[in-house]
Amino acid sequence: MTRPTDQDLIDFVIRETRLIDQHRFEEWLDLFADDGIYWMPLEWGQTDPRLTASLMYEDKLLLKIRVERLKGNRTFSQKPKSRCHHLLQTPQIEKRDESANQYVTWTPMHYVETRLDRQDIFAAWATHTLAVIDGGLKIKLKRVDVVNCDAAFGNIQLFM
Amino acid sequence: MTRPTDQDLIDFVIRETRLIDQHRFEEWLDLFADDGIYWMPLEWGQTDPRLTASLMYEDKLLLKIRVERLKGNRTFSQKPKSRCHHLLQTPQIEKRDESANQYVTWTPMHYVETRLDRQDIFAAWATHTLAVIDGGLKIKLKRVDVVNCDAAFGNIQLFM
Amino acid sequence: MTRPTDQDLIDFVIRETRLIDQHRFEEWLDLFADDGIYWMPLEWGQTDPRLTASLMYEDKLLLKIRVERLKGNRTFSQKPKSRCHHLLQTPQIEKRDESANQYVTWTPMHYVETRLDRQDIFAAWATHTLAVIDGGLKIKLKRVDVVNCDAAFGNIQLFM
Amino acid sequence: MARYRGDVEAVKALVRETEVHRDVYIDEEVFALEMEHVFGNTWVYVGHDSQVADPGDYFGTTIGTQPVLMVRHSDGTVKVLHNRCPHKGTRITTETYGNTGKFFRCPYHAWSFKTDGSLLAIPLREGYDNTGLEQSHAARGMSAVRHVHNYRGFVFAKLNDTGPGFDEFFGESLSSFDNLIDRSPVGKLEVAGGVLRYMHDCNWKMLVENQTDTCHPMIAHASSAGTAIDVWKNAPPGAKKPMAVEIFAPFMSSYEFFEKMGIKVWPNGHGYTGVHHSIHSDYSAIPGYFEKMVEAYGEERAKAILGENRHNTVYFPNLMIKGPIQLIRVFKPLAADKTLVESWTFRLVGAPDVLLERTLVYNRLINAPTSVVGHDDLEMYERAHEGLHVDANQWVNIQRLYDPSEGPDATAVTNGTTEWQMRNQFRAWSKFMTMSM
Amino acid sequence: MARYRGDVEAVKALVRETEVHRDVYIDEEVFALEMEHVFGNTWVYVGHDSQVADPGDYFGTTIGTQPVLMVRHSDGTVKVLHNRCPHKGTRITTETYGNTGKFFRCPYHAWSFKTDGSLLAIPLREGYDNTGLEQSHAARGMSAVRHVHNYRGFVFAKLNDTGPGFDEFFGESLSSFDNLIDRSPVGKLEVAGGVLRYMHDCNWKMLVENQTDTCHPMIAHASSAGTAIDVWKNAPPGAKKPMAVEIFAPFMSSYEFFEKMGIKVWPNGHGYTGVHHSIHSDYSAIPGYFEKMVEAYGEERAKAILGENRHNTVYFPNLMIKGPIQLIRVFKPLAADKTLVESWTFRLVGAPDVLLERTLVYNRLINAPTSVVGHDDLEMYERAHEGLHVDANQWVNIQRLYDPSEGPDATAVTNGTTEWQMRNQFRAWSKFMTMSM
Amino acid sequence: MARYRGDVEAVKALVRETEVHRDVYIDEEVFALEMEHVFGNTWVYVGHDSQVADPGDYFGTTIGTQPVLMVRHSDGTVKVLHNRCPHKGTRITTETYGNTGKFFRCPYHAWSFKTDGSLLAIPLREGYDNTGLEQSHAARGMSAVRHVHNYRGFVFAKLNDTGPGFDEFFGESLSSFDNLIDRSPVGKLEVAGGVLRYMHDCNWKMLVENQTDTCHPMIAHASSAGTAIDVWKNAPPGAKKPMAVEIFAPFMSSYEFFEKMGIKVWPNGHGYTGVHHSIHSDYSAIPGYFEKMVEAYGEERAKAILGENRHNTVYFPNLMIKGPIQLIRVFKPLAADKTLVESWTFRLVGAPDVLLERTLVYNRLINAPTSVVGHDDLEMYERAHEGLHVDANQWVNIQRLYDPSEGPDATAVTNGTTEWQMRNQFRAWSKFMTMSM
Ligand code: FES
Ligand code: FES
Ligand code: FES
Ligand SMILES: [Fe+3]
Ligand SMILES: [Fe+3]
Ligand SMILES: [Fe+3]
Repeated sequence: MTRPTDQDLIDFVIRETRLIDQHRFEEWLDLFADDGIYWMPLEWGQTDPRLTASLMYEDKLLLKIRVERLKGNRTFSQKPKSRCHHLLQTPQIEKRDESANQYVTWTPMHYVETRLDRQDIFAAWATHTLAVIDGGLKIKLKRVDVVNCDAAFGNIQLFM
Repeated sequence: MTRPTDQDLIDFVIRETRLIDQHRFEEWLDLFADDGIYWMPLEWGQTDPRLTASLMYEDKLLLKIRVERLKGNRTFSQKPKSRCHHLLQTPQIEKRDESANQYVTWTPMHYVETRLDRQDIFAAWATHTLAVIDGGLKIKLKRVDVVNCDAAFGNIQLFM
Repeated sequence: MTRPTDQDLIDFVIRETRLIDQHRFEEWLDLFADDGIYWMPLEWGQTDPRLTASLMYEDKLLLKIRVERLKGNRTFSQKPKSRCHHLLQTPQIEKRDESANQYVTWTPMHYVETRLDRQDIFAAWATHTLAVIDGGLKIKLKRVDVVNCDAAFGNIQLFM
Repeated sequence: MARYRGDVEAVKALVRETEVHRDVYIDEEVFALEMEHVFGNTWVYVGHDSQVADPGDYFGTTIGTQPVLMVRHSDGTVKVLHNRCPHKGTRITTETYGNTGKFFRCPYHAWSFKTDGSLLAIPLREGYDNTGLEQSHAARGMSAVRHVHNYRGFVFAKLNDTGPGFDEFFGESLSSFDNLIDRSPVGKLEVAGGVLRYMHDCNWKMLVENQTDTCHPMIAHASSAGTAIDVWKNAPPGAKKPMAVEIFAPFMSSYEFFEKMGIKVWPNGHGYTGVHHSIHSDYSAIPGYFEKMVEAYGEERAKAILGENRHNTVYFPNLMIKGPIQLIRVFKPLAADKTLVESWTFRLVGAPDVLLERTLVYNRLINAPTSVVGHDDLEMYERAHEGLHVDANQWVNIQRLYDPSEGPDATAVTNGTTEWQMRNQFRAWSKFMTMSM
Repeated sequence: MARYRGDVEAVKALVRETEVHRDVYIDEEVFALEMEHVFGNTWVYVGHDSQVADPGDYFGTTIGTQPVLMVRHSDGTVKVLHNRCPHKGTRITTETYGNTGKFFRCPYHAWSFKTDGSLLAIPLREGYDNTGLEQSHAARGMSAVRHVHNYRGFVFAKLNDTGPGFDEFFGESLSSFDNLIDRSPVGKLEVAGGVLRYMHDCNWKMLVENQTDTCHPMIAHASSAGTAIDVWKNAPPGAKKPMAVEIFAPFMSSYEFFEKMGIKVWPNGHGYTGVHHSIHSDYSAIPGYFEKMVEAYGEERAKAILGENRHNTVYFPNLMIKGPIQLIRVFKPLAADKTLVESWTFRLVGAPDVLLERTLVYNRLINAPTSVVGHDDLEMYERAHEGLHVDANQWVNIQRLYDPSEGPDATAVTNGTTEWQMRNQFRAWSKFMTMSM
Repeated sequence: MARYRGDVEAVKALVRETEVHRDVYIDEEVFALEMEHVFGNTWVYVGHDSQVADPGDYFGTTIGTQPVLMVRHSDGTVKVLHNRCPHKGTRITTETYGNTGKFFRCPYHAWSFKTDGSLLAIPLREGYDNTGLEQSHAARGMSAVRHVHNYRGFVFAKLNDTGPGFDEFFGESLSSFDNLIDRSPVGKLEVAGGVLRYMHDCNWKMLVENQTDTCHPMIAHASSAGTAIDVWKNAPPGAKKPMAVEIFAPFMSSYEFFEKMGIKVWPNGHGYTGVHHSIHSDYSAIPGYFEKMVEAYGEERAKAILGENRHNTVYFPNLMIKGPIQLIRVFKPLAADKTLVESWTFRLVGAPDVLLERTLVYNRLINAPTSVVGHDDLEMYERAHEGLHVDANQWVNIQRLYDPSEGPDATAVTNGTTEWQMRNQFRAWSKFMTMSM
């Protein structure tokens, strides 16, 4: 693929979250470009990831550590395991810049994380910045803005 | 209709849940094939409905009993009545096998059930196995996997 | 635009809720026709807005008062401010009557309102009655039916 | 630990002439005692008899935290029964409204009860022969509340045998009810329009006090009423002022307006604002209504009735009524920090529909969980409920225009900005709280 | 305030011959005392040893509100350990099932414990030299429950040293277990199919009482079982009656049916319904099963085993078992107003799969949070829990077929509609509640 | 029932030399007493004065469970006021930050207060003439906390008049603050980057103890730090080690490393880990920073400052600071089983931005609700909070390297794996808990 259709972009985002819900984390990690970033701001409308705190601002190495940890036999916070569920409003194409090889989608979503008898629900907007690399779409940046990003949260252990 | 379009399948699933929310249960029941099944597994990724417990595994007779009961004058757990609300991610076509007359859709959804001042929310994935019968789509199997299927629940009285 | 496409109608509804979530309330207000109404019934399946109580039944003047109030420096119930989040099932076209210049959409949705560490979630159905005015779509009536419309609620300060 | 139960002195010490201790608002034990004493020894509003028009009609509600059923008995009188089966305690019905026919039937084992609560039948009754059932609590059926009074359609009940009789308890304060009812050309009201239910995370008394708190509107409601006025300023010249603006605007009246409005206090904690005029005084006339009133009452009396513009009349412990706009608010205590506010509206039988329409506009704009005025107030209550947890100052001040000579159970008219009515309520609170301790 | 702790008389006064005070159901202090005494002085069901088949296998559960681990020790015996590290209190494992190998290892600082709970090792052990660790509570490791009994696979534990021995506590009531187990041609059960977990906002005892409440099905379950019968009426003639209808229909049996069914009471609060017949009597035969039973036991004994159709056997305090359908229900107390019902199913080793299939159908239709029969019952419990807050009548009636001569700890068979078994439970409740006060 | 209030002996009995009773963690009455005594008699961290740079700037927070405002008064000093209006108790502001100008104005009735809390004005003031307002609690305005101390920007307050003075309370423990502050070439800090708020369903003291618990990282954090090391192993040779790995890796240091690191205890429950070295020792140098420090302090002093690598310094009751990485954590008690952890970061004024960047990376990786290290720890706390409900062993062990001669309020440096600092905290807890009983 060189010029993804809008439907390609939508399908990609849906598949991305579905892989998380299915705990197929390695495959999910492969969706990121080598310099891909997962960003969950702490601040409403945050612009600076460097000198302002974030909930997450992780490169592929850090994401890989998470994925490996989730499999680990001594990961006690995952004994028993958490599960999660994404519900997406149909992703909207915010930007198509083929010359710059940049495609941006905007997706309102709910994220449910559950473990034992506890269930937490989060409302957020996901913004995906994608690029075509080696003929396939990859994530350059996945930004997740939680509506109450600055609220006091308990554990959030999987991926929104 | 002999060969439903993808949109036909999507519309069918949306209509199916809408009928529930509108308490049009007889019409809803008519969407099931005579040998149709409604399955709500108890186990994460459950494969066997027979020797493993399920929350629901009901044929049309059992579903009919529920529908009749909901109308009953001595159904005290429905005095006052519950209401429910489905919110669907756009159903995705998982499989189209026209030769086998089998069409499968996958639909992440939230289900809210409310009664008096109580409201419960459930996150689930619905998998519909459909077939064209007498020129119309019918449900052979509706499978609802709740993300925390094995959690302790209070009453779930209507249909996800 | 004289004859909106179905996609136009869908995009309009999505944009309408997005403006609310972005706190762009003046722009949002502009989406209403001069005689536009925002209606949130109190009663399940309510038909009469006049001699039956509603949660909201507001013309543009009243909506304007709300919008101005939200900006006010002495609006203490908004110190700090609330935030909100809409999650929509893809709007469905209920009616297209070009001769009458009336277009109706139906949209299941979740609405989250949050302030400080509190988060409330509401499940509702939005019904938009739209018309083309001066070449653009405008809201004649936005009706929001909350699934538990008659439940006891705390503050609902923004717009569903 | 028990710090108040059975300790009359400790309870009395909570209320001073001009200050009230915060435990009155935030202590769960005090709340439990309120339910037993304050809501047991006083006449508490249950409902309106138009809600149970026909024999067998019932309405489910609560007195304090006690679930009860108001039911129209076969003899046409209105009974108030505890909503509880004497067998295993099962709530007989959970629905707010219904018609039970000639008897109630428990859904668990089908014991049945007449609409006055008395035990009618038990399946396999012989299973109780010679068991002494007659001496059991169960034999009494659904316990009926013994003290019930229907005042021109408004039904009150007193749970305990202690406490004053109906007339002694209300005295001349009933005049506010009379004015509300007389506004119907046929002297009859009907509950209409539906009830707004608004949950408050604060103590119920904060709401009751707020009803006669005339120093807060111009401050706390500047955001809503003030904005309404500002927005209306930009209306095209000559545009007819909408009901909504007519309703919002007076909230921004001056201190002088509220001072002159006057407050009247009555014994047992009752009282009202708006003796001389009120925020309801200047509503525009409803075409055809006055004529109907003159027809019914003659001009002089009709003028007198409509000339009364009482703002908020508070009936101790938890009711407020607004004659000129035909609505009442019930402040239902759920816990020390939880209160459900129910706002009910009435149709004046024989009057134009437009009156009910205006009543509903008022209710929606002022009393709904989606009401901006409601947001203003609830923010204050919840902040107060939080603030009362501060240990450094444990007292609430109710001193404005205090006069050492005012004394308990007085009848008096005074400056509209006084906190006397709050003091009046707390004196009554002290009295009924300790009466049966 | 403490109204019951340490006051034996006050606790005794809660239970009368034919009435029980509502505090027994809704008072949190009474609940706390139940956890210490009723669930401390009696033999409480922990689990089935097929859940921990191999050494190191564990099953996490609770006794009352105490988290415990049932574990297969290296010597093959089943141990019950408190799920708590002696160092900082960390729960050792949160998973329901697992195999821990030769020892448990705490995830916080890696102290380790043998599968009998004894302390095995501490990293940097020398850090405790000459600190007197031996005299500390920590030295005891994971506290093991001292009184554990494995009855033919069913594991019970008693937390306190007070209270009767296993045989004295159960006596001949074990016959219901025997009948359940003997239904396997090889006399062996296995937990199978998974557990249904159903949350109830009511007191745990309401559920226990309901197990022998034979006057409610035809009323409370008319909506589900009654409807099932009606719907089946329209089935095409000659259609084979499905399992589901076979299961639903008997709930609508007549009063006479239930009267004749008979109830048996045993000492210490145990008892069962269905002495002569039960709702399980007329299930159709499973092909090949009877043959296997005859093979194993001989015809006469096989018939005797299968002829027993005990309906619900209640084991005080919180277990119910159903031999003919091979399931048990555990009523787990979480709070005065919160109860988790676990419904467990068993495979009869050596019997056809179809039996397990039927057991699962039964469990799904009757005991799931999605079960219409469950909805009928829970509605009653929650209504009762609400209704018990009515102060005007604070007593629950358990008087049906009461006979002053029946006395405590009797063994007797009587009319199937009696509430004797409920009285029997409350007499036991009183006894074990006050035994160690 | 009250088991501890007013019973000094019972409270003292909760803490033994080497064991602590579980009620200290899970009992709500003990928690309430902690709020009155432990958080009343000690100097509790309120905030940093860079949060209120200009006159009228305020910062809203809590001391224990008491809502307060830290405000910059017109005279430039920092005041701490109770966030509560003396009229009806309304919280004056709910926003965390703001500038109130010359005075606070209550949103309910517009009473106003100077930024030192004193009553400034009341609308219609004459309404209080001759009412004795002067003698009322209200006349005091917003109650100001009398004991406030600003130590080089860090603001502490003591709510009660009992308890030691600031210098006596902290003594030489302030050296950790000095080292943190001196790391700025200009000796000045600024709160920067935003605060991470992490909710914990456990008792606040579990977190405080964990700060000097050096035997848990290699076990509890093997899942996160251990995995980080493993993953990094596969990095291409010569790849520059990222900050993240530099931060994670030391958590997996050996017992020996932690033993040698050393722990120092101070009187009144203060102490720190990392006397000789710490997990922060080997961070790579930030270009340009050392030069700036030499410029400011001269080489020797600069080396001395940066040579200090104290790990966690605990200030009793609920503060922890990390000099080398410029962050502090406040463990805010909300209930016996609820604790809000706030992790604040600082900019070293005059130092390169990269230091703040690293501080934020650290905070994000270790202290966020999304942090894997945080997940490891919270899992332990919540399991412990559960486990402590086990009745069979009601004691927590704090015995490691206990020496009967260590005594209370000692100053000493000892083995880095000791639990002495935990004992030190509990001795202080006992002292301040009973000081004003
Ligand atoms: S509980 Fe009402 S009849 Fe038994
Ligand atoms: S808490 Fe179990 S080893 Fe420390
Ligand atoms: S409550 Fe603050 S001014 Fe009245
Ligand atoms: Fe107000
Ligand atoms: Fe039942
Ligand atoms: Fe840690």
